[in-house]
Amino acid sequence: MAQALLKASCHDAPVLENRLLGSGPAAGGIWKLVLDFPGWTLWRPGQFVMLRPGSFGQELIWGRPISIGDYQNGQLTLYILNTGRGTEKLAALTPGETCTVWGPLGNGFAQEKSASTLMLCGGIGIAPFVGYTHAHPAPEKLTLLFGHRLPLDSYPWDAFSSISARGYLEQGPADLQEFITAMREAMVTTAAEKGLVLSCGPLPFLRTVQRLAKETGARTQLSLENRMGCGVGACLGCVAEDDQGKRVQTCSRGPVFWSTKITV
Amino acid sequence: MAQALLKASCHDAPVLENRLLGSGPAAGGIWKLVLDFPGWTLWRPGQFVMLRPGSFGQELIWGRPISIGDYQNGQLTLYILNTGRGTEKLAALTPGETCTVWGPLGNGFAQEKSASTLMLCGGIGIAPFVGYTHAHPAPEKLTLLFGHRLPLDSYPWDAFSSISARGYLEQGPADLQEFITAMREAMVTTAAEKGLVLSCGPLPFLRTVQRLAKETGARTQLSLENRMGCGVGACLGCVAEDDQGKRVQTCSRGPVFWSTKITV
Amino acid sequence: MPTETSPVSPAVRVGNLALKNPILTASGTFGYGLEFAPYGDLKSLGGIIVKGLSLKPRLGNPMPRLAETPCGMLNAIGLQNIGVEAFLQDKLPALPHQEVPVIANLYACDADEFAALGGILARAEGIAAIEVNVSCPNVASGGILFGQDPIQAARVTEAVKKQAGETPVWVKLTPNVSDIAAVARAVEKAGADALCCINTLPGMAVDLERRTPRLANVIGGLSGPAIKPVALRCVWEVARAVKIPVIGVGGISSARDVLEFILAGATAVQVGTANFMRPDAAFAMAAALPAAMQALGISSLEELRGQLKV
Amino acid sequence: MPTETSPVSPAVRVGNLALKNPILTASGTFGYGLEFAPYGDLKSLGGIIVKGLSLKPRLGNPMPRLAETPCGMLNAIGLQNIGVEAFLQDKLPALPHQEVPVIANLYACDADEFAALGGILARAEGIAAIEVNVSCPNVASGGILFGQDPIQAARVTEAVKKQAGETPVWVKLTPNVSDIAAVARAVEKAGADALCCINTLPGMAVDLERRTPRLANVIGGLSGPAIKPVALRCVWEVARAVKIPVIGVGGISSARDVLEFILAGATAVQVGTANFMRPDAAFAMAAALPAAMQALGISSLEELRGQLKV
Ligand SMILES: Cc1cc2nc3c(=O)[nH]c(=O)nc-3n(C[C@H](O)[C@H](O)[C@H](O)COP(=O)(O)OP(=O)(O)OC[C@H]3O[C@@H](n4cnc5c(N)ncnc54)[C@H](O)[C@@H]3O)c2cc1C
Ligand SMILES: Cc1cc2nc3c(=O)[nH]c(=O)nc-3n(C[C@H](O)[C@H](O)[C@H](O)COP(=O)(O)OP(=O)(O)OC[C@H]3O[C@@H](n4cnc5c(N)ncnc54)[C@H](O)[C@@H]3O)c2cc1C
Ligand SMILES: Cc1cc2nc3c(=O)[nH]c(=O)nc-3n(C[C@H](O)[C@H](O)[C@H](O)COP(=O)(O)O)c2cc1C
Ligand SMILES: Cc1cc2nc3c(=O)[nH]c(=O)nc-3n(C[C@H](O)[C@H](O)[C@H](O)COP(=O)(O)O)c2cc1C
Ligand code: FES
Ligand code: FES
Repeated sequence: MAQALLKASCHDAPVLENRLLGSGPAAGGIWKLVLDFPGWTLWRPGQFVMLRPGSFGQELIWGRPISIGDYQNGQLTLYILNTGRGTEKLAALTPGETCTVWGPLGNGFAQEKSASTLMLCGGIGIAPFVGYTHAHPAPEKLTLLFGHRLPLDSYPWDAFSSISARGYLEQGPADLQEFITAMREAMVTTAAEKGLVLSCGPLPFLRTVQRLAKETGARTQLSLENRMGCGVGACLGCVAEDDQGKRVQTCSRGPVFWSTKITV
Repeated sequence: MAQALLKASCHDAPVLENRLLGSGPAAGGIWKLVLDFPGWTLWRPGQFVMLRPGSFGQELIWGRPISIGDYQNGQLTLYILNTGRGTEKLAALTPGETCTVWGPLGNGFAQEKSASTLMLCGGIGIAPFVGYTHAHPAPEKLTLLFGHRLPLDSYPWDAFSSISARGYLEQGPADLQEFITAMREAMVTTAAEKGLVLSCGPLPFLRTVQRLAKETGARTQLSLENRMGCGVGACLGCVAEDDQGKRVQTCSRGPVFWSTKITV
Repeated sequence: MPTETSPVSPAVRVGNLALKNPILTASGTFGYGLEFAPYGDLKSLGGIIVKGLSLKPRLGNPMPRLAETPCGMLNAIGLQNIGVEAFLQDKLPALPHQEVPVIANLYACDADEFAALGGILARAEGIAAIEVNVSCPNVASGGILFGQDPIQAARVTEAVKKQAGETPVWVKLTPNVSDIAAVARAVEKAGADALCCINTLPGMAVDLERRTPRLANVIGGLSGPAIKPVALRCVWEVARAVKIPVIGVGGISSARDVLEFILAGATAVQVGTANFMRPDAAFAMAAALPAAMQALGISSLEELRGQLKV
Repeated sequence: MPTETSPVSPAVRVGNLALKNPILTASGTFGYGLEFAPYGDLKSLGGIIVKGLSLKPRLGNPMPRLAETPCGMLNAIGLQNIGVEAFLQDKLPALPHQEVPVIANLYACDADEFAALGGILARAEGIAAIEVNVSCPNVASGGILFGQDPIQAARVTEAVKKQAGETPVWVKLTPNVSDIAAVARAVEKAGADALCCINTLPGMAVDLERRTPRLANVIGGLSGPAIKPVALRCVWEVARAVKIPVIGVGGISSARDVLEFILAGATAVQVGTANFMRPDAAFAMAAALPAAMQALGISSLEELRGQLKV
């Protein structure tokens, strides 16, 4: 599956746009970065790219893995949470500069035209669902549940205006419980409809989804966010353990795995 | 002498202005950088500062030594030739950013109010003479001879409009010869008047001046541009050999030395 | 009608092995080669050194296995690999090994295992050379690495050599020794055809908040531009100590870096961590090398090799 | 009326020597101390370790002596110093040695010279401890460094110890050995009061255009953030091998770095190359340490030292 998609390339892509979403502070905020990156004929939502701006110099070695937010007319849109040294430098990119990009990488989410599809995301895990929603042939089949800490306008929330989407602001343990309950209920329904559950978010979130998948029997995919070195399957730094006890690269064999086939 | 002057300090100084002089390309060009750096009560032309912008990260270790171009009303003016990795990052500083600065460092040029004073400079070695000219109580005593490769408007040439100043554009060996001949003649005159010769420029230039000083007997100072680690006399990386065969720090015991007392 | 061709040639020979340029990919940083096929023409490289192979498949170390450090990185992958048989069956045939030398890196825990691996690989079609990774603990002698003891390193070399037949045997040295030249001389005497300098430097990083090491294995190998000065020094010391070719590795990330190692005495080089900085790094260096040579005014690398004026 | 004071204390003890905080300045990077007086209060430091001293003044190596490398630097100063007598007469009295411990670093080429130096310094007023730099070639044994051989390192330690009386003797180890723990144990047995890890890593840089080494001495010592992972690993290995205090040094450039070394087992640290990144670096770290401790939820460094969960 992944093989056929892997027409990856590496370029220094010009920055077309880079702006902070919402009105919060830049540190800890989310940036919308648009790059001029023509040439992909095939890509799949849930795939990602590696980004390495010139400002990394030789000091920061690795590119940073970022989900493809959307790709249209040769323009690559990314949503980046400014959370550390590397993403801070990505947030500082300005139009006219270039950034080294390689991709598309990894496998991407399953798409089943006629299956009701539940998208579950936490925080910046919302990013791949922008393109997923955009590319889906039957958006009426889509539902999105979103746990978030920043105000909704800090995320690409308007991308979901035409589907059934609900946000859960997490301010305390009770909010979290509400979100989990909502996810469980939706998963029960989806399971009953033989639908598809797709999820992306931080590790504790993924663990919860995996547990719910087991409990509800919903067909569920998890997108893992392991730390990456190369992004292309070579360094073996990003491995996760599969159901056979084998160690598989998250970057090239994932980042999306069936919940039953992977240990998170 | 140097001791009394050393009221040095270290600050993150805001950039007030940074612009390329002249109309040449940025790489290999000269930038006028003005920093907000209040607090010096005493400084002497020929002294320098160390500059280390945040963009060095941990990748470029050392500050870069840059002559004090001028210092007025708490504003520090520097002229920087964009010649390598470090000076390229200095050239990229923009107003609003800060740059770590420590200084004033070193000893500075002699000033003798009533002595006719000949300033000899090559390339970016012109920088300290901007402040020297500005601070001199008797500018009519000053003469400047300037060997240069870029057009004059790439240098702070207008700082010398009120004194006797002449530029020698070096395009080939004949031009260089003309410059050297002019320097020799001027040194002969200065020597006869028991005047002072001050020089700043690249190593081959300084070697020539030292030879001419010996031949003409002119009282001559050389400002050395040794590679520096710390700038404060601690690392012993910048030493030159004095006339006693001792190794002295260029940063704290120089950068200005009497031509008869130092090996270049 | 003869066309004007540039007289610059980056070709080199490592012993009997002719390479179209000196740029090899370092073991463990280029997968089994095919991972990088989307980013350049594998055949444009001097050679491909694949991930370290062991007799049986290995799971490697637990996660996390990587940490980023200033101008470098730590890894404790721990030799996860599919095993020599799976490599020969599934991976090697897919590589253009007729057109670009494929070098097998091998890892074992005792001399017999090294010899067995060497034998299997030497008999395989399409393996141009064998690189012996002696940076592994010698279980029999209480954990010190084979490569830290000249006698043990020589013993392993001899054992592999005996099985390798015509296939050249390269030995990859660890910098974590008091006297790398002594190890180099011992390994040369034991019959090695070339020496590769260097493997990673043992290092460590910690997570203050969690109070844990950043690597599950606690200690990992430091690589990248940070170690370039150490690698260059090792190449220089080893090249002066032995007559066999030296292959430089450690922090190389540009065509100029390649030339610096050759100036210090290397015959060829390996590109490791730079492959992570961008996946076309090795290809770009191979492409840039002729122009970099021209800028230095040399038409063959022979003119530069070991020409450092001291 | 008692005022609310922060309970956070960065004070530590290195054996019998009490330090107000763990931040010492590394030898050779802080001159004789006074060079940095314009940039901070010397008395706010844990201690000042001065440039390596020898019996007679030394000119050091020819120029150039410095090269910048990725996240690091090479130096081959070669122990230029004014000699122990001039130091005691001209420099030491000007330092606030009553209020901040001044530690003398010493360098010699044989055990007798080490002993003589140790004796002179131990008898001097105002020297809180002696740091023995064993990273020097042992002329009698053909160039290998004292610090690369456990037996030689122990011999030097004993020789200095015998002359040092009550003055604590610290020994500064080189990372350029196969087994730093073995050297550490030998030196501990020989009576050292503390161990400093690490001195620089031997490295090299070249100038392609000129075809020359960037250092007149060809090889120099690598320091700075690039080597932090190696230093941290050495501290960890040594702290587990000995009972005496370990002082971490190598690439430390922030208060968090200080805490990382303490987590790995160090009792105190030294700030070296960071002093070149800005001259107030050590002062800034000393000032920032209490807040950094508070952020970690500790009120003494004791709570953190060696607490790495593995
Ligand atoms: C397949 C994939 C897709 C991703 N998509 C996006 C995206 O669309 N938008 C986005 O903002 N982020 C995304 N991430 C996460 C992003 O890669 C990390 O936040 C980033 O690498 C952190 O780099 P840094 O230098 O800023 O942080 P560092 O300074 O390196 O570390 C800061 C903090 O982030 C943690 N961290 C570092 N790397 C990762 C990682 N790979 N995953 C999770 N935490 C990490 C560190 O442990 C540390 O706590 C994705 C990660 C993966 C693997
Ligand atoms: C006291 C003093 C005053 C100076 N004043 C000025 C000034 O007013 N304006 C100005 O533009 N420059 C000045 N310089 C020179 C300036 O410091 C160097 O050009 C600068 O450090 C180069 O840094 P880089 O990172 O750009 O170059 P690198 O990438 O480090 O090197 C580029 C090239 O510059 C050479 N170089 C590096 N450092 C020096 C140095 N210290 N002196 C000479 N060549 C060097 C290198 O050998 C190399 O060829 C002064 C130097 C000294 C010692
Ligand atoms: C992720 C990773 C895995 C490695 N695996 C191996 C290996 O299997 N066998 C080996 O001999 N060296 C291995 N190395 C060492 C490299 O081949 C190389 O010697 C080292 O990284 C220094 O070069 P560099 O700085 O260019 O990376 C590995 C290095 C890295 C970074
Ligand atoms: C310029 C310079 C000079 C040094 N001189 C000495 C010295 O005289 N004696 C010594 O024991 N160590 C000396 N060192 C080593 C440092 O004290 C320290 O161990 C090493 O630089 C690693 O720490 P760092 O990375 O913080 O610099 C010197 C280091 C540098 C950079
Ligand atoms: S990031 Fe290198 S194998 Fe996945
Ligand atoms: S630059 Fe450090 S002593 Fe002069």
